[in-house]
Amino acid sequence: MKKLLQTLLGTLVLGLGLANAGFTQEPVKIGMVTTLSTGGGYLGQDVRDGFLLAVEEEDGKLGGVPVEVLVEDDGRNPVNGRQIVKRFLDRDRISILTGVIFSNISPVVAPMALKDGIFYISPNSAPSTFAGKECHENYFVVSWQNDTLHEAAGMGATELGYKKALLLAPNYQAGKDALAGFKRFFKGEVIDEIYVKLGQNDYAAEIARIRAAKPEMVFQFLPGGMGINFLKQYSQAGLMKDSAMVVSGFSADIKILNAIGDAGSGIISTSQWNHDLDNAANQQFLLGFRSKFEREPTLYASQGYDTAKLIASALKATGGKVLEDKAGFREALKTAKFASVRGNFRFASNQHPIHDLYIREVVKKNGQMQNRILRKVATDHQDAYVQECGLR
Amino acid sequence: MMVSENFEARLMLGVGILLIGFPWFADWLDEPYLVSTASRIWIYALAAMSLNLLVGFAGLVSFGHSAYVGVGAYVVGILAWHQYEETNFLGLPGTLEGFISIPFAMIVSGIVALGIGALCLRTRGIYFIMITLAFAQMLFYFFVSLEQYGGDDGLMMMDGRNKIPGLDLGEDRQMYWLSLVALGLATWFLRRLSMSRFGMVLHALRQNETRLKAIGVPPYPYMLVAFVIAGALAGLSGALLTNHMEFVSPDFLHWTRSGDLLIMVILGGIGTWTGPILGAIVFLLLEEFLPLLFQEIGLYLFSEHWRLVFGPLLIGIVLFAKGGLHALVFKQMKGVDGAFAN
Amino acid sequence: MALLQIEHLHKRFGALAATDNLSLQINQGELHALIGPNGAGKTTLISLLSGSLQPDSGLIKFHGRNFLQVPETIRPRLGLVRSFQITSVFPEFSALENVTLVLQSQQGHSFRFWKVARNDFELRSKAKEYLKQVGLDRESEIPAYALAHGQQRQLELAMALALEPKLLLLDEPMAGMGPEESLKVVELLQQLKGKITMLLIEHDMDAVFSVADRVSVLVYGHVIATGTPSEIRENKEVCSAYLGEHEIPVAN
Amino acid sequence: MILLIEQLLNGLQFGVFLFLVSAGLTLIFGIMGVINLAHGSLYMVGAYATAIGMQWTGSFWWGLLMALPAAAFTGWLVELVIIRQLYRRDHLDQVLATFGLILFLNELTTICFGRAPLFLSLPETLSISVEILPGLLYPLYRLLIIGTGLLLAFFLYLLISHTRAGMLLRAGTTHREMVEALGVNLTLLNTGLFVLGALLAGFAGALAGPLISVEVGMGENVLILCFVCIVIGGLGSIRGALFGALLIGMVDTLGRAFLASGLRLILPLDFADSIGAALSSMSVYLLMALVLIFRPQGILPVLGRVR
Repeated sequence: MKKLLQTLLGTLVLGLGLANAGFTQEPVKIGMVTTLSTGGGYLGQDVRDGFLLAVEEEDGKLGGVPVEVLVEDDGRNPVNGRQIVKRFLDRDRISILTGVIFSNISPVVAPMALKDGIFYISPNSAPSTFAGKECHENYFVVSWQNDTLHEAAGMGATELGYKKALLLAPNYQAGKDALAGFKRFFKGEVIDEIYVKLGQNDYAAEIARIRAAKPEMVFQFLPGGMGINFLKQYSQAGLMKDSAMVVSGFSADIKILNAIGDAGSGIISTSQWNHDLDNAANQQFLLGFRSKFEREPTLYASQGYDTAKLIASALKATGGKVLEDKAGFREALKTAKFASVRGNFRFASNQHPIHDLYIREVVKKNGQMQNRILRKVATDHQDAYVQECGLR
Repeated sequence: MMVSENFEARLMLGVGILLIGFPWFADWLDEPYLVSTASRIWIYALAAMSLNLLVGFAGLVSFGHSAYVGVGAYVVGILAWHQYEETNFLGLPGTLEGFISIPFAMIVSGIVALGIGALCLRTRGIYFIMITLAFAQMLFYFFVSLEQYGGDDGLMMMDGRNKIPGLDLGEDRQMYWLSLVALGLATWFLRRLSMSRFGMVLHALRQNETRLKAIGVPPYPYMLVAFVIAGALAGLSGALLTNHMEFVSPDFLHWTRSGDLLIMVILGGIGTWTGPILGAIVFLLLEEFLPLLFQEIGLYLFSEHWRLVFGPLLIGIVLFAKGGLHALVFKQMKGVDGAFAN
Repeated sequence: MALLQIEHLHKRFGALAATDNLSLQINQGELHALIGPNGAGKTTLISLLSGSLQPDSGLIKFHGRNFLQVPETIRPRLGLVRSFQITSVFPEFSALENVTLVLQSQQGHSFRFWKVARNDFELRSKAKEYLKQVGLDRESEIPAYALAHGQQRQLELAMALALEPKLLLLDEPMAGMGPEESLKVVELLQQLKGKITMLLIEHDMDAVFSVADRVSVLVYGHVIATGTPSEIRENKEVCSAYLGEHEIPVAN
Repeated sequence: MILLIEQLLNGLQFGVFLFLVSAGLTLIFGIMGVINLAHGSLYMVGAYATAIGMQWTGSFWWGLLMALPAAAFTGWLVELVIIRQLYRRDHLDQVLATFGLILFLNELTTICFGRAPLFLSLPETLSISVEILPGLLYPLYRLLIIGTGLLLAFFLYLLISHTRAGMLLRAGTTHREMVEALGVNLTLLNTGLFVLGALLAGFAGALAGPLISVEVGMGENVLILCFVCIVIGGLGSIRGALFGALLIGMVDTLGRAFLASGLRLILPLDFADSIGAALSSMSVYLLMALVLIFRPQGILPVLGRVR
């Protein structure tokens, strides 16, 4: 019931904020097509809330320029996503498209935005094609390239001295990319790879295989509910103490930790951001987010916030001109003069981030499970596809 | 019965001709994106129409019809991908030529429907519902595991839509006209089909299969041919859908998509001509505009959770609106006859 | 000469022997009536003959040919046609369409996708003749579901006739009819007699004994007696087993 | 060898679990002739009630106990408001109306409990593994599921073959009109049956809570599999549902466990992994199609069924 009221109030506040924004200057329209329903809905929710937090900090402005943020739910369905973006472009005439969570939506909507000549700034999904061959001058990614956190897991596993790894992923593209990313930087031996059905719930059979294979560590990329199920069952089977669990940050966000409880203890994960990163921007973000939403932000919320801050910096530089001064706005985005909550941040030539990566460990603190940074595993990391991109 | 059906056909033809002008109307409204929405509606209406051949005419409730839409969609997608990558598929080069890949999509969907139908049609009733679902699920997982063609993420048409001489499909209006014409032709074809000897057998099949056997007509081959025709038309709609989206993914084959198609048919009026089209229009408009509507009138809770309204609406239609929208629209016009426009 | 020969036919449903060592012979041209109490297995026999049920053992010969392996949908084309006890027409079709469909099936396959079926005037006029024969010509455009019960039975007959049967299996053609309608059917049967061989199942004893050439009595799945109506009327066994205390009707 | 036994146990556990959800589904179809797509939602209700109960009381057992009235009440309400209208409708209407019901219940759950999955942990005493054979450690909780499931299957058998209600149920499956003619209050019987099915599904949801994530949409995942089970077993038959569930449990588990490694013997590694994973995800549907083609009425159909 409290949730219900919150939702109601939240949307009302948003509505008022938007109404206030329109006085002085024609606001810059930002279209946010994101995933709010289905099991992956909390990802989109956090991206949206992180983004709107930044807008609210400036009372409906970004970089001193009034903005109007249109948020719509794609339901993780590319067909719906396409319709929404079509409407954003034709009717609402947005200047910037952002918000996409999943990699089955971005290849559909990003080309639409680019063809239309507006800017596409991703707060999450970043498939390899757009980092390499298909990179585009108006296409920016604030989060990471899809492989990045898996690569970091490979580095982390190597640094922690693991020699024998077993890998697990769903039998689909992102799963295979994840394992490829891990293997790119892992120096030990991969003793087995298990592919499971997308959306699988019960992992008894796989866990038995892992028990029999006796790996030193397991790397898995099971998105959303799949990962929660797997972790619970893995820990119940008593395997956590025999084979360490190394995952990319997606599989150990705060929501997932809350859902698996004590079973999560000791999981090693990678991320470009964590709440205990000590910088002013992060402090401000955490304070604002916790007080406004009364919950812990996930890395997705941090990415939404960073996306808004990047846009703010560029708007400030061009004085609110986006489509009127595309070259100027593009240059301003490229220089990325904003204080990222992750600290060190700049764009590579393919307009994907160059940033530092960390490994974290799950610990229990004040009765709450949380990630604690163990160490930095990469400084100024950039993705593997940048060479294929023609932009300089 | 004859008079009123003819009236309905003339009405459809008239409205169809008027709809050619819709893009200009959308311009006048200054809402050009509506053209794209409308194309999508015609494409889904075509799929619903093909499903109606099975459900409404032959009395075969297929719960896996999105499989054939998906197969047709993938044929166009895969051919375009090979063209882009300049590779071969089973020794054949890829292509972006619409007049090759769209008919090819129909043929492949038809062949798949032939294989699946040959097996499914050995069962009836609830078993038929379930076995068609089973085959659709198999195809869904097949495409999910099809790594070369993007697996779960799907496949983009990197070079844009198909090329058809004299048409520029990259332009949304021309895509719209192609979809509308395809729907019109399919409707015309199905109407002729329904009035032919073959159609008589299908209608008879739905009404009384036992009797049909007793007059010496074996139902199986007729059902199979109907299944193949429905599959091929679904393939056409899939081919258009890929073109419209410039993208194809296993999501096109998900079992809930089959459910959506069934809803369109029922919502519009099962076994009628305008039914599937009305159903597609209302279903897709609700899906797209219900959230916006609630936002406009200030019911923010429902704008995010519009399914809370949509679900009961669906139940209400099933429970209380027998004959669907078709009955609602045409009953007044036709008087008593309308109740029996089969 | 025997048109249909049934030898030692058996059919069980679980513990119930619906057809129990049944043997019967129907001669070319005769109207053979089959009577018996409820549950004697009359409709089962029709289903076995028409092929919608398969017997456990026994033999069915039609025109001297073994008929057991002939599929249900082929039998009508070879001349063995049934009508149904419970009215079984195509309810949404008009009376004319019902008969036209039958005629269409007579002309071979129906894989014709383009020509509008109802514009086939030759077929339609032929269909009208059959409707006229059973006295339904004025109702030809009415959908079958809207016909009165008796009219639906008449339509049923017209459909059976349109198949040009050599042997017509009539499963209670007068069931649920008023006396006037029944009389029409009896007249029709009289007309058809000699042209078409018929196996008639009927409860209306007046009708049976007035039109039948021979009568067989079925009890508990097997035939206990066969003979002319007068022979049957005098058969002691039949009287005790079936007719009981009922008065045996007198032929007019 | 140990691995094989462990995988067989896994298959058994999965099968028993599927049976709990399928039992209600098959009974409801058998006697009422209703295809209830929303059956999975009752399973979801059970899981959510357990999670909420646990948050309130801190005890898994109280949570488990809360699942039963919650699922039974939801079942009763759903039967009263919707299912009752569907008895005499054709399957198509039933599929669509209950499809609409799923949309509604899922969205309602989202509003009440949010989109993030809920946390549900096992009590310490259950979260251990026991050595059932030398060298074979098996999670106690999964053993418990097997035990409870088989016990419930046995009770259902007793209920159906040895009580008056069961007799009416059996008679109702085959001769609905006759039972009605005997003056039996079929409405009451139907409601009772529906609530029983809801109880079983809710209980299965409660049991599943600690193993899998409690989230919106969890019902649909299990629903389709349960349909496969009951169709394979023969619709309307409890025996069939048990058989089908165990078969699907085994095929699915063993396919995942051994198919890929088996294929590696004859195919190149990468290829074997892909094909293996694809085949094992298709395996249950393949099985269902095969069964329907060769035995359209299922493997253990209800005998003497007329419908």
